[in-house]
Amino acid sequence: MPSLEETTQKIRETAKKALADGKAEVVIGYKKGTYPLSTAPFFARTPEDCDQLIWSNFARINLANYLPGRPGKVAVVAKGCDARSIVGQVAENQFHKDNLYVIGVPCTGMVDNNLIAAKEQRPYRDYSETLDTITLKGADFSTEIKKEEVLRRNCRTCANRTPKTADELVGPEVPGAQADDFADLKELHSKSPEERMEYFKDLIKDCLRCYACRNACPLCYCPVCFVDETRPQWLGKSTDPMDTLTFHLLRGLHCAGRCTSCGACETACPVNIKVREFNRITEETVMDEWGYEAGLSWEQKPPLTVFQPDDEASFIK
Amino acid sequence: MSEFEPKIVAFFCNWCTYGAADLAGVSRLEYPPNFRVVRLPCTGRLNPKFILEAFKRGADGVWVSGCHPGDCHYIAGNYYARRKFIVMHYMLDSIGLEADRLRFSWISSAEATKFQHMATDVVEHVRACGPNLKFRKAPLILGMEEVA
Amino acid sequence: MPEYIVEENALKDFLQSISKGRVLLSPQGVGDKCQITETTPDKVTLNFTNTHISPKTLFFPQTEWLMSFQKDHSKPHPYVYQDLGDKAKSAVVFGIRPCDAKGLSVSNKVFQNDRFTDPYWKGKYESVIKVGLACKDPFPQCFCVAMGGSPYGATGLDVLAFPSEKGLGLKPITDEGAKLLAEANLKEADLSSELKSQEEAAIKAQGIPDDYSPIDHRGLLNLFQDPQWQSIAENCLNCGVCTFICPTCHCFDIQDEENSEGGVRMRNWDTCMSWLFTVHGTGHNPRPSKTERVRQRFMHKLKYIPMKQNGDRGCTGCGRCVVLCPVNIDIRSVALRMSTLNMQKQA
Amino acid sequence: MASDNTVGAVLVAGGGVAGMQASLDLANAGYYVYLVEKSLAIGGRMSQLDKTFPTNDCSMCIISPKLVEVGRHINIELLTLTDILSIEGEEGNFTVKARKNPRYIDMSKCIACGECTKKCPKKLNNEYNENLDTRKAIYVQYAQAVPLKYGIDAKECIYLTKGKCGNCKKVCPADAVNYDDKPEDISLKVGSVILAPGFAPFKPSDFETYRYYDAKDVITALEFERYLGATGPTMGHVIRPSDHSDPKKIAFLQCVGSRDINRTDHGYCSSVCCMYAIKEAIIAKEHAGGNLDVTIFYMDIRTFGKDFERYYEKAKAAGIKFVRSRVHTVQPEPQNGVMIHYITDGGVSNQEFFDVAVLSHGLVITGETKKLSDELELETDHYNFAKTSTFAPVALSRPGFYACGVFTGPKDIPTSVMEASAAAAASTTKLTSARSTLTKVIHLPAPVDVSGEPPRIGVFICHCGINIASVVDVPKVVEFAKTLPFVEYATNTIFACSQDSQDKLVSLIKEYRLNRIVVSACSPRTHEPLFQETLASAGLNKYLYEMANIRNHDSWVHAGHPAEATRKAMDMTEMAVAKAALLVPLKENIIDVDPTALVIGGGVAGLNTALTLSSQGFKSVIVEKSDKTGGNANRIHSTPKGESVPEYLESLKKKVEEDPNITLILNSQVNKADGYVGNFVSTLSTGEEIKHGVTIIATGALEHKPSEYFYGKNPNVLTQLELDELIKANDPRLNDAKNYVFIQCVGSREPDRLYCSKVCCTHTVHAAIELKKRKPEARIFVLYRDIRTYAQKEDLYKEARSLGVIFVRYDLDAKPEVLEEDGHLKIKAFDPVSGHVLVLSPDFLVLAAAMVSGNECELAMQFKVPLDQDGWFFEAHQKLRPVDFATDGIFMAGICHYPKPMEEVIAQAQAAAARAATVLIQPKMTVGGIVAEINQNKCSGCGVCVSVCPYNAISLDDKGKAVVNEALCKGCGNCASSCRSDAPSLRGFTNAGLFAQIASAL
Repeated sequence: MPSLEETTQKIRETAKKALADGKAEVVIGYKKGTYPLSTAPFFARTPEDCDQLIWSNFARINLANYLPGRPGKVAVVAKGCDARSIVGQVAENQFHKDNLYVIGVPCTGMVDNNLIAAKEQRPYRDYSETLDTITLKGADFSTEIKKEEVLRRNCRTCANRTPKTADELVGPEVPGAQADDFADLKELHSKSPEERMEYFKDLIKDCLRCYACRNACPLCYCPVCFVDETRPQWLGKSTDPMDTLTFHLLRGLHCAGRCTSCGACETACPVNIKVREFNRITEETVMDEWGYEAGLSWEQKPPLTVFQPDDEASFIK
Repeated sequence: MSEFEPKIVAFFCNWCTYGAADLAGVSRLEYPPNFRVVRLPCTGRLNPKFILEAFKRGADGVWVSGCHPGDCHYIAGNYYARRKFIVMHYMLDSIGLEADRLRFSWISSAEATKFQHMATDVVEHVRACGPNLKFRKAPLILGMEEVA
Repeated sequence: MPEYIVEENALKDFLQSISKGRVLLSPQGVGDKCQITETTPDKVTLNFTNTHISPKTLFFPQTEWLMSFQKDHSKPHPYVYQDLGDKAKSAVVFGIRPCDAKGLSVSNKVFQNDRFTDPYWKGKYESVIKVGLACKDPFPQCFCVAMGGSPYGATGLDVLAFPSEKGLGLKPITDEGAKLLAEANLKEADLSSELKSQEEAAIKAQGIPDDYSPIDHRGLLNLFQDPQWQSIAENCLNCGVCTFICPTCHCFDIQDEENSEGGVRMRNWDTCMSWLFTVHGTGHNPRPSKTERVRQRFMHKLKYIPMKQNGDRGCTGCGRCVVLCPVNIDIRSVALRMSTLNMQKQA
Repeated sequence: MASDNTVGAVLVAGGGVAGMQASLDLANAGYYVYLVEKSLAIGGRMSQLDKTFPTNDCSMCIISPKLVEVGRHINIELLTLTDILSIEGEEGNFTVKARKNPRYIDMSKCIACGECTKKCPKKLNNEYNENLDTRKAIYVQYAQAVPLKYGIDAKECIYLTKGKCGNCKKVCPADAVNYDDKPEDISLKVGSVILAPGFAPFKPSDFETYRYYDAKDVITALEFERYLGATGPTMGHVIRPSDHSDPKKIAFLQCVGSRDINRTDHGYCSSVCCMYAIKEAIIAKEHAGGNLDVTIFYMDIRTFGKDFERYYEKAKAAGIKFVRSRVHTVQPEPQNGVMIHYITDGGVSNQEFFDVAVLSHGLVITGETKKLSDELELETDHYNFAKTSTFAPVALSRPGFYACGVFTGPKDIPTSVMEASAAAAASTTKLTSARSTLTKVIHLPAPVDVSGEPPRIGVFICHCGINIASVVDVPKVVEFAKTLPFVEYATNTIFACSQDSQDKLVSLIKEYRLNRIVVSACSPRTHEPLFQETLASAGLNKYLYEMANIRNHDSWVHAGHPAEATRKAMDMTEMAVAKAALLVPLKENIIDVDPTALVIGGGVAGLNTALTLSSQGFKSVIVEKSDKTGGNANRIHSTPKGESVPEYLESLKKKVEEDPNITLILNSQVNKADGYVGNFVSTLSTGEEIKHGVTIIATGALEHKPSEYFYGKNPNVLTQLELDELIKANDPRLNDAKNYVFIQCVGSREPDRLYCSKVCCTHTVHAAIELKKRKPEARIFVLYRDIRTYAQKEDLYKEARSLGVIFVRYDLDAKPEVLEEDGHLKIKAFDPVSGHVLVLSPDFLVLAAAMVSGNECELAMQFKVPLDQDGWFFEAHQKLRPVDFATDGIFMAGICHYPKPMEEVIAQAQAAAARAATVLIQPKMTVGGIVAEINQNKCSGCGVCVSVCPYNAISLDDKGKAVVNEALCKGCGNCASSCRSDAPSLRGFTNAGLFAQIASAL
């Protein structure tokens, strides 16, 4: 498995080559963040720029976000999930495949900073990372944390870590993790409706209705989001729990058959709501009903844009 | 009425279930008066938001009914609708809406008795669920004296 | 005014005393759940970083109902909006951080000034006595010093509390604060030198602060027309997290909601990061792209507010946006870029 | 042109599905139609069906819109209760004498409330339910009947027979009963006549073997259909008639009154019984929830139509048993049920108990129809079916007379519909000069511009006599309506639909400057068009109208709860008002139509389509891939009826070549297609660009090249068409040949090609007869799975057997084995009757190779039309729109749709021409109304609307934003509900309007 530095190096080389070969006018990748345990999206336009590109355990944000509507030829650094989002965007005409060069990074998962915060409360000013560990350095301490223990939820169940649809892979393929078995959802489903609703209402009780989840989502590119509609107003804008729930429900429905579990929504949420819970419900549905997983091939058709005459729906009387 | 009378919003497609309801009328088949029907050209017109809006506004139940698969006046509208219903059904079921509050059915324009039975059945099931207190918006507080 | 000392075992009594006849508010919960809530003296802790989102919720809740009407013709004034009134309760907040207190004082000048007063804010802001807690050990995100504040700053506070060697030091800031402490039957102590050395150490712990003063000097138009906004905006998702968690962001949106019985008029937090924030009824949008919106946020914090509020910045360095921005747009870097640009233009 | 005495009107006799389709196609093509129906209402046999095969569509659901369309068509004059007395004259100018029998109900007054029926004391057998329940002497034929007007059965009415009772007149709230109604003789001038008298189901009463005459549990299939029907005597519950218990075992007995010359003289196959038996079996099993055994006793299963074979396989998979045996005795059991005695394939005698025996009775031409044929001097065959030729399949023996449906032979609904359209085309080829001379046009006042005005809503609450008012407190609803926002005026009315109420509505609209109208009355499904017309006559846009159905959905079903019903009526009115306030006038736009057709494919179908269009005065361009026209027909020797195909083809090609309206482009194909109905632009491989208003796809099919049975390896193994070529060329090889073996279903009815090629059985039988006639001593074996010589083609099968052709059945799991020994063919086949393996050494082995699609994926993509899983072009509706694509303006003809014999190909070609003519006749087309529109500011260009539109009405423009083609949109709203950002909006059913309804419902 190549180290972070080796991957960084490979990304830089690939990016420079993509610029030089005219495959792209800009390479969208990650650079080191200004704050510990972070990266920032970076738009490299010159070979010198490319030297700022890095690979990190904190490359959480989904760079596909920057594609819809972007003019010109673009290369983009993509993890497995990001590459799947890109497939979705291409299928939905948000970006033309001819103008795209996907630099795929086989990924071993990204770190959830909240899990780190739970392990180390003392203030730290510096840190270092390897592919498998994160080391926090405070005034009088140094704590090493295994990455495996602080992976984001979605990364723990990512079966598609290698971006197979990429134009180029910067490292060898990596094995996928055990796919999400939705065991917790199934468990929840065995409980009473009251308990289920309690769970979800509690899940979103801190929601600020800031819609960061939506804005961070590579599939939420609508010119006008339903939450911003006024006639009719699909949902109220206050903290009414039902309005908030409606927002999350509808977003979940809108992501049905499209969500690639990239986790961008949860990464962006300022109050750490497990936003993806709603998407997981639809993810389970499209998997169970139609064996569908989003973004795995350029040919597949999103499940809500097609039908089979014998689609099973025994709940319809 | 002392007993709880559920309020139910029904979405019927014009060609089949609305027709079945018409025929139920012609045949004088009685059923409980708890529905208010929103006529749609096709179940394919049913935006999931309509269902949520009805519940949010305080409906105790929602009933969606259209043509049997294959009978769609618009060739395939109900096939697409069925996929939406599947996703919607599992979503709402998962988050804890009582399954009996939301009914989907296929009733052709000839099936007046099926319509009657289904209508009665829907009301009974929703009645058994009791008033919708959880899946609706909190009532607006309209007077100062009521403000905590 | 004298300083006071509360020994560790007397903290509860002190809190009991100051919350007599008032609601006691204090940060509760840890990590991302930490926020200021109603509490009791025994639950108050000094061991927290800062509230996860800013305490502006106290005076400016995310949703606030302002007035209502009813449709019933048998009741008085059907279909006419009636004020729902101010629901302020007398309270004391213990443990607000200096950065936030300062931030709220910035908003306070927005909500009440010589031109108008927002009664909903005023009632709540003025009925809460603010006891701040100084920051002895700054966190990596803290940069109050660079923004002209201090981990021991007193702006917007009635009382500043700080961890003293002998217990909890208390320094009255306002008359109201002094009165509060005087009534609490506390031991007076001269803590001024300890306070001073603590503050110096805490300031030092933040490192050498960036110098953002060039922003203040001149050149609003230079700043406005800076082509760099485009590159800052390139990263931005317009997610608005920064505005929602910010102690000085105070914009809101008025909404009416109605049902079969009547309706209410409410205000909800709004965000200038949103496309909808400025869109006109005609469809025209004076801030049509991310660039204008990102520029608005930083110009507002770092240029417009200082221009209106005698140089006080709209950023107090609490660092929340630095931590929570999903794409690491760091206001410190932006401020530095604004400073640098301005100097170049002057040169 | 109309200087001659040609009449631009057509008489259509028979209001079944065929007659209705013919009427619509005629009326939409510029001819005035007299649709004569002898009963109270149109709808025919199809109205009695519960479901239709092979899609299991609800029959009533699919026929209803057609009934309404016919009933409301301004150029179709519906003459119910009418008998034709005589037809004089000649093609172009006939005089029809007819008698309108009295209905005793003033149709203009009857509101179909049903009060009369409730009070009528006379109970009679209900023919609609096959006499399984009762109706009254005053009745409607069925609930959805068109016209929805009651009628009195004069022979049974107590008042009319005895002068007593008079209940109906007393209770009629509309004063519609008129006991003094008299027969009226009328005279109609028409240019041609289409006869669609339909059939009667065979009455098995004479069969003592089946005991239908006395055993309660022996019923006919149509009776069983009524039991299955939701509007049937048991409301869809399947019963054992003797005791009304749930049956556990049901037997279907096939070929009752068909393929039978012993007792009935009905040697023909009724074509539809196998399929309807399978359908009824499937539906019965569904109704019984699996707790039902069904066995079908058959001779040959004839599932030869599109998707039929799959249906058969589905039935087998669902556990329906198929037993190959003609039941010889049905013995009623002492209490209930019947014992069925039969002999199995292997010769073993068997008996089995069943709760119910269903007789799959055939289709019969009635004596009345035969009499009509005789009176009109039309030739009929020995089964009384009207005679037609293969090459003019809908033309009868007397010029000017045409036919469709079962009149000319047993057939299913889509074939009847196809023929109906064909008859519409054929019957008017001589009337072109008089087209549009008799049709009416509606003239409306200039619309009042109400845009920008605040809503001023008028609300009209109908009493419907006592139908609503006896339950709902109408004045209270009126008072409530007055308090609703934007309501300017609210009133009640006794009959909102009566002419004086309509006139009042017009004056109130003017007096109060009302700009939205809400009527709380009955169903918009029946009455919306009427009120919309009234709005239009007041100068108000007809879409500024909303209806609350407080009768069918309220007073009629909540009679026991008047308070709740009143509350509901108020809510429903409020919902309608809330929606109405948000209605906007909808524009209807006019688009130009290019009056040219593009016909793709120059085979028999394409040539006939072009010729038929030409006879109607339309130009067409035929694009043919190869260097000659004629297609597969070039290889065929003669038709099963014995007509010479080469002679026919020669004259056909000559006509096309000489026709100034037809441009033939050989060696070319369509490379690119743009545009939509009325305005297509296609680019050919020759580079030529063709503008056309309609497209007809007639690309044909191919004969499968077998990969088995030594085909291609041994020169004596031929396909059917190859044999035909030898026959056609009088090849000397045939002179020496004495032994022939035919193997059927080569490549058909196999798992990877699960359809019957339909033509091969007849083809083989026809060829065998030909060979036998040429050389009577020839020994011919036909190895088959089921012989499918449907309809009158059964006679050929019989003839072949009598000529000594030997038919040996084989099963798919024991296919014949073909060996080659020293270049000689040797065939081993197991004969299930004798139980022996036959070894045959033929001179020629002829393979009935499947017909396979030309796999026209590219063409399908160019025109955005679908192919089914077997590669056949997929029609808009398998029953009622067999030549249309879902996309307007594109039609199909011939075997690119599905394998079919030449007479059906030609009928479909004429049908395609008729359907195309309904578009081409209009120099301008009106589009718009309730269609979708896209707010491009909200459109992300994701294309979900494009994917889910069933009509290909949405595309992305050059900016990548969606646009709706109003000419194609049908207003289903799928786009509006699928778009995440709500960019599409369905006019008339906007999100805002529906939200307002939801809000006011609660």
